[in-house]
Amino acid sequence: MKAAVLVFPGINRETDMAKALAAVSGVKPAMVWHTDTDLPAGTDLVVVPGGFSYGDYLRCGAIAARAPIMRAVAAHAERGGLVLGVCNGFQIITEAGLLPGALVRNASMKFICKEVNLKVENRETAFTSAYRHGQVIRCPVAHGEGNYVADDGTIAELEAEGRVVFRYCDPTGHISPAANPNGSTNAIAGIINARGNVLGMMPHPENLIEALHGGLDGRPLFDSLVAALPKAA
Amino acid sequence: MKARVVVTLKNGVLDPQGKAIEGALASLGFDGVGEVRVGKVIDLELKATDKAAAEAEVKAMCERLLANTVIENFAVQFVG
Amino acid sequence: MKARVVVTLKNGVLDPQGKAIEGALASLGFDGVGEVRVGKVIDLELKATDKAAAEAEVKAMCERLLANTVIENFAVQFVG
Amino acid sequence: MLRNDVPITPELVKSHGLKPDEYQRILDLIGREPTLTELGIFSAMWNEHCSYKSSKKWLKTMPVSGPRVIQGPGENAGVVDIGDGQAVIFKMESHNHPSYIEPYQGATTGVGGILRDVFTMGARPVACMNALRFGEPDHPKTKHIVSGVVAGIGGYGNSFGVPTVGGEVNFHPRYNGNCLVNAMAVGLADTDKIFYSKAEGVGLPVVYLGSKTGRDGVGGATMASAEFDDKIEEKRPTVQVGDPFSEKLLLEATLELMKTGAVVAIQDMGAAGLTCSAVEMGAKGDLGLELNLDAVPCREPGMTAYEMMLSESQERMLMVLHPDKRAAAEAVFRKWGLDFAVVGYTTDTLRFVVKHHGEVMADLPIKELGDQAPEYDRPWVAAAKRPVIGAGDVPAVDIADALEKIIATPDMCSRRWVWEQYDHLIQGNTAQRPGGDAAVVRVEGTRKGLGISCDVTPRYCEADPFEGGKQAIAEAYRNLSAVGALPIAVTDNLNFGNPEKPEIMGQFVGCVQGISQACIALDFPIVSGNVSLYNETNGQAILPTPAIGGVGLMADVEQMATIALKPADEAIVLIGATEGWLGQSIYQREFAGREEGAPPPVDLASERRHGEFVRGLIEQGRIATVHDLSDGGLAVAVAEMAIAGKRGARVEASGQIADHAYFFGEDQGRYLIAAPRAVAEAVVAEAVAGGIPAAIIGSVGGSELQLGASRAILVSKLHHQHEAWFPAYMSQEL
Ligand SMILES: Nc1ncnc2c1ncn2[C@@H]1O[C@H](COP(=O)(O)OP(=O)(O)O)[C@@H](O)[C@H]1O
Ligand SMILES: [Mg+2]
Repeated sequence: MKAAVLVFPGINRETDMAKALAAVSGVKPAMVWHTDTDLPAGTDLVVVPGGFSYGDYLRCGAIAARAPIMRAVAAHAERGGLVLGVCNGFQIITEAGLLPGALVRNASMKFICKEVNLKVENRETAFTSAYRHGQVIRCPVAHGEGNYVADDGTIAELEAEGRVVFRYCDPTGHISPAANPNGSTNAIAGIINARGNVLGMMPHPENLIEALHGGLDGRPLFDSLVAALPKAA
Repeated sequence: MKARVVVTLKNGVLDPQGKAIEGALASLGFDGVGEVRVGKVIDLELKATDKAAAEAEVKAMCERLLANTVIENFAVQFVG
Repeated sequence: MKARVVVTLKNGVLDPQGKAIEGALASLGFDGVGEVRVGKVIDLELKATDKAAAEAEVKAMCERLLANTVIENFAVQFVG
Repeated sequence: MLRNDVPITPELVKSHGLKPDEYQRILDLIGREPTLTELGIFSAMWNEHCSYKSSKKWLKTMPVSGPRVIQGPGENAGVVDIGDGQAVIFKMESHNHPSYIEPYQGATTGVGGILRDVFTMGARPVACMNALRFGEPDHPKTKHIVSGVVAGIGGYGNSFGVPTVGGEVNFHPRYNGNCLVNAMAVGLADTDKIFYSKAEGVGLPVVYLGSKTGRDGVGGATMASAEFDDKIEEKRPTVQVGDPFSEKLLLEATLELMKTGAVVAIQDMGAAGLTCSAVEMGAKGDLGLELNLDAVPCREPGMTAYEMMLSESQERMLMVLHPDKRAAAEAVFRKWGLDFAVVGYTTDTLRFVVKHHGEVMADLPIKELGDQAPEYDRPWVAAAKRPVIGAGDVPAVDIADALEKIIATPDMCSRRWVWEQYDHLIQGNTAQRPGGDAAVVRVEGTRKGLGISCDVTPRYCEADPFEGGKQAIAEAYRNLSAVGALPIAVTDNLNFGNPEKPEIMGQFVGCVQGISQACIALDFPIVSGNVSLYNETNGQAILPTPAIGGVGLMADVEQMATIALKPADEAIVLIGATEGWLGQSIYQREFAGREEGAPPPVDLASERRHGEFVRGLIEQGRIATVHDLSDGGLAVAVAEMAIAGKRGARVEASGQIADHAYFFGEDQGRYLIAAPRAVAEAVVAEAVAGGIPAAIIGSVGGSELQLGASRAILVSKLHHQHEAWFPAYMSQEL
C-alpha cells in the first residue's frame, strides 16, 4: 500500500491518520502539501484527513476543495484509485464533487465529540471488507458540521445502490434519532461513489485502533485497505 | 466598486441554524415568527471599474467558490 | 410579511473568515479583489401585518438574539 | 525633544488606570512629561495585569524550584523535566473580564493566548484544560455566558487541534457579575530545544510574525485590571476576535522556524501586545530596542503609534533573529501564509525607542519600564477563623434521598454537556478522557503518561484562605495520585477581588501562604501562573479562587487507574481518616442551606503518605480502580465509581459516625480503591502497618448502590439523575 495523506493549512488530524496507516500497514504514508500538483508516483490510496482546513471558514472544506492538489486527486479517482475522506476530508471531497450531497451544521448546532455506534451497511468495498455485514462498531466522532444532506433523488439512489456504507445506530444496531449525533439524513455516516473507489465518512476510525483508545473497532477499515492494495515494495 | 453577494440555502434544504433561531425566538416570547432561514453575505471590494465585467467576475467567483450550488443559491448586488 | 436581517461585523473587528476568502479568491486567480467581509442574512417570515410594529419587533429580536451587538451591526429590510 | 501633541491631563492619566503617585513616578523617571504614546506604554506595563504590582511581594514567597524544574515562573510558561531528554511545558491564564463581556470571543482568545505561551517556548501543545466559574444558574446572564464560553473554548481548541481533556465548572452567586475563565495549556519539547524570551546580541533584527495588527483590544490589559461597574457597556469595543486557523499556522510556522536555528529569542504578543513583548525581550537581555512602526503589518489604515503599541490583536509573535538566517526564516512564514516583517533591532542603549513616520514617538528607559513598576505592600487583614461545625448541627436526611439530590445539582452533576463540545481525542494520545480524577495523555512515541488536573474549592478558600489554599494543592496532588501519576509541578491562576481592600488582600495572602506550604510539603513546585485581581462588580467580589493546574508523570500509561468499578465481587477500601466533617460541605449547603463554619483541615504529612501509598499500589499493578474523595464525600465518590462502571456496590455504615456525616463529610486525604478481596485485605494490612488508616468498607456487585441501611438505588437511575441537569438547563438556552 502506498498512501498519501493530504495536508492543507488548518488540517489537524493528519498525524493521527498517518500514525494509523503506518501502524496497520507497516508503511509510513507520504504527506502531501496542498500546493503540490502531483501525487507521489505510485500512490494507490489518497487520504484526506480531518481538521479545520482554512478554519472551516466560508463552508467547511470549500477552500481546500479548490486547492491545486485536488486536481491530481480527482484524476487519481478517475483512474479508479482509492480515495478516503474522513471528517473534514469527507467535507472536502464532497465540496470537490467527488461525492454527492453536502455536510451542514449539526442539528444541535454544537460541535460534538463522543463515541458513537456505526452499522456497517456495505462490506463489499475496498474500505470495509474486514468488517462483517451489518456489524455494529464503536467509533468516535468529532465535528460541528457532519449533518449529511442531499436532494431526495440522490438519497434514493445512494440507498438503492447500497452506497450508504456506515450508518449511526445504537449499540444494538437500531437506527433512531437518539442515536444520530448530527441529524444526518437517514442517519448517514459514510457514503461511497458509484464506482466504489471514493469513500467519505464523518467518524474517525484512526482514533480507535489501539488499547489506549479504548477499542480497536477502527482497525478493520485499515486492514481492508491493506488487503485491497498491493504490498508496497 | 463594492459588491455584495447574498448566499441562501435552496428551498427544501434543511437549515439547522434557522430552526435553532426559530426555537430561540419563540422561547424569547417572539411568537409571530414563522420560518427562519439563514444565509451569508459576502461583501467584496473590487478594483474593477466596469460594472458588466465586474458582474461577470463576481458571478464566476460565486460559481467557483463562494456558493455551493448543490445546496445554495446566490445573488449579486452592487453598491456604488 | 417577510423581513431580511443583515448582520455584519463592526468596522475594525477582525474577520478571519473574510481574510481566508480573500486568500482563496486570489489563489483561484481572481486578482481584482480587495477586502472581503462576511456577514449573515436571516430571513424571517412574520405573521404581523403592520409594518411599523413588525419593524420594532424585528429590531428587538436583533438586539436580543440575532446580532451580537458587541461586535456586530444589523440592518432590517422588508420584502412584500 | 519629543513632540507632544496631546496635553497629558490628570483625566487622561486617570483614564489610563494610573494613580497620581504612579504618574509622579513616571515624571521622576523620565524627567519630563511623557508623550501620549509613552503614557500608553506606561499604562500597559504598569497595570496590575502586566506588572503584578499588588501580588509580586507575595508571589516571591512561593516555592518555585525543584530537581525537575528547568524553568520556573518568569518565562512564557514553566518547564519541567520528564526524563529521556523531554520536558513538559505548561501554564494557566485567565480571560475573565473579556469572557464576561463577550463570552465566545473572550474564551477563544483566552485559549489562544495560553496556547501561544506554550508553543513560544518551542513546545507542541498536547492538551488543554479549563477551569470555569459561573454565576448562579437562575441569574439572567448565566446561561448565555456558559453557552458562549464553552462554545468558545471548544471553537478554538478544536480547530487548533489540541485535545481539551478536562477542567472544572462551578456555579455560585458570587460569580454573577464576574465569571472566571481560566485556560491551561500543556506542551512537550526536547530539553535542549527550549526557547526563551531573553534577547541577546546588539544590532540584531527584531521580527514581527503572524497576523496583522488592528485596533483590537486597545486598552485591553488596562481593562483586565479595572473593576467593573454599570458602565460596562462602554468598554465593549475593546473585544478581540480569535482566529484559531491563523494560530494553527503560527504554531506550525514557529516550530518549523525554530528548527532553522534562526531564533535568538521569541516572545508572544499577549496582553499589551507589542509593548509588553518588546520591552520584556529587551529588559531581560539588558539590551535596548528600537522599533520602526512603519514596518508593522497593519490591518487597518491610519493606525497611530499609540494604537499599534497597545493593540492586542491575536496570533502574533515577536522574535530576535539570527541575521544570517533571515531568508530561511522568512521562507517558512511565507509558506504558511503569515506576515513576517523586520520591525526593529536590538541596541546597547537600554532605551526603548519607538519611531513612526520618521519621528520618535517614545524614548524610554527599558529596564525601568519593567523593573521599576510600582510594587505595593498592600495592607491586609486575615479572615476571622470560623467555628468547627459538628455533625449534630446539620440536619440528618435519608442517605439515599440526599445522594439522589446532590448528584443532580448544578455543581455536582455530570459535565458531559461541556466536554462533549471539546475534541478530547485528537492527537490519539488521550488515555483518560474527561470524567475521571485527572486526564491522562500519553507522551507521543513513549509509554509515559502525563496526568493533568484542575482544582480549587472556592468556598473553602472563602471560609479559611490558608486552609483553602492548602486544600487546592492537596486536591490536585490527590487527583494525580489517584490515576497513578507522580505529581511533579503546578501552575496557578489566582483569581481574587479588589486588592486595595484589606480583607481581599488578606484572602490573597492567606491562599498564597497555604498554597506555598502545601507545595513544599508535597514537593510540588509552582512553575508558572497568573494573577487576576479586581474581579468585582459593584463592590461584590468573587469567592477567592486560586485555581490550581497540577501535572503528574507516570512511567507506563497502561498501569493507570480509573474511577470505574470493574468486575463484580471486588472489595471497596477506604484509605484515610474519616471524622465526618460537614462544615462547608456540599451536604451542608444543600440540606442546611448554609455555607458555614471552618472547612476541612488538610494534614499535609498524611496527604503525602496516602498519595505515595496509593501511587505505589497502582505502579505495582495491584490496583486499577481508584477515586479520590472530594466534594460530596464518600457517598458521591462511590456513586461516581458505580455510574462510571455501570455496576452496583454496597457500603456499610460506620457504626460510630452519624450516617450523614460519614457518607457526606468532606474529610481530606482520602481515596477509595476497589480490588479483589485478597488484594484488598493485603492493602489494608500494609496500610495499617504503615500508620495509614484503611479499612474494607464495602463491596462491588449487582445493579444497585446501597449505602448503610438506606434504600438501594438502581445505578442506571443514578446515572440518569447525574446526567440530566446540564442538558436540561442548557436546552432552554437562547
Ligand atoms: N470545563 C471542563 N472541561 C472539561 N472537562 C471538565 C470540565 N469541568 C469538569 N470536567 C471534568 O469532569 C470531571 C469531574 O470534575 P470535578 O468534579 O471538578 O472533578 P474532581 O472533583 O475530581 O476534581 C473531571 O474529569 C473533569 O476533568
Ligand atoms: Mg477528583
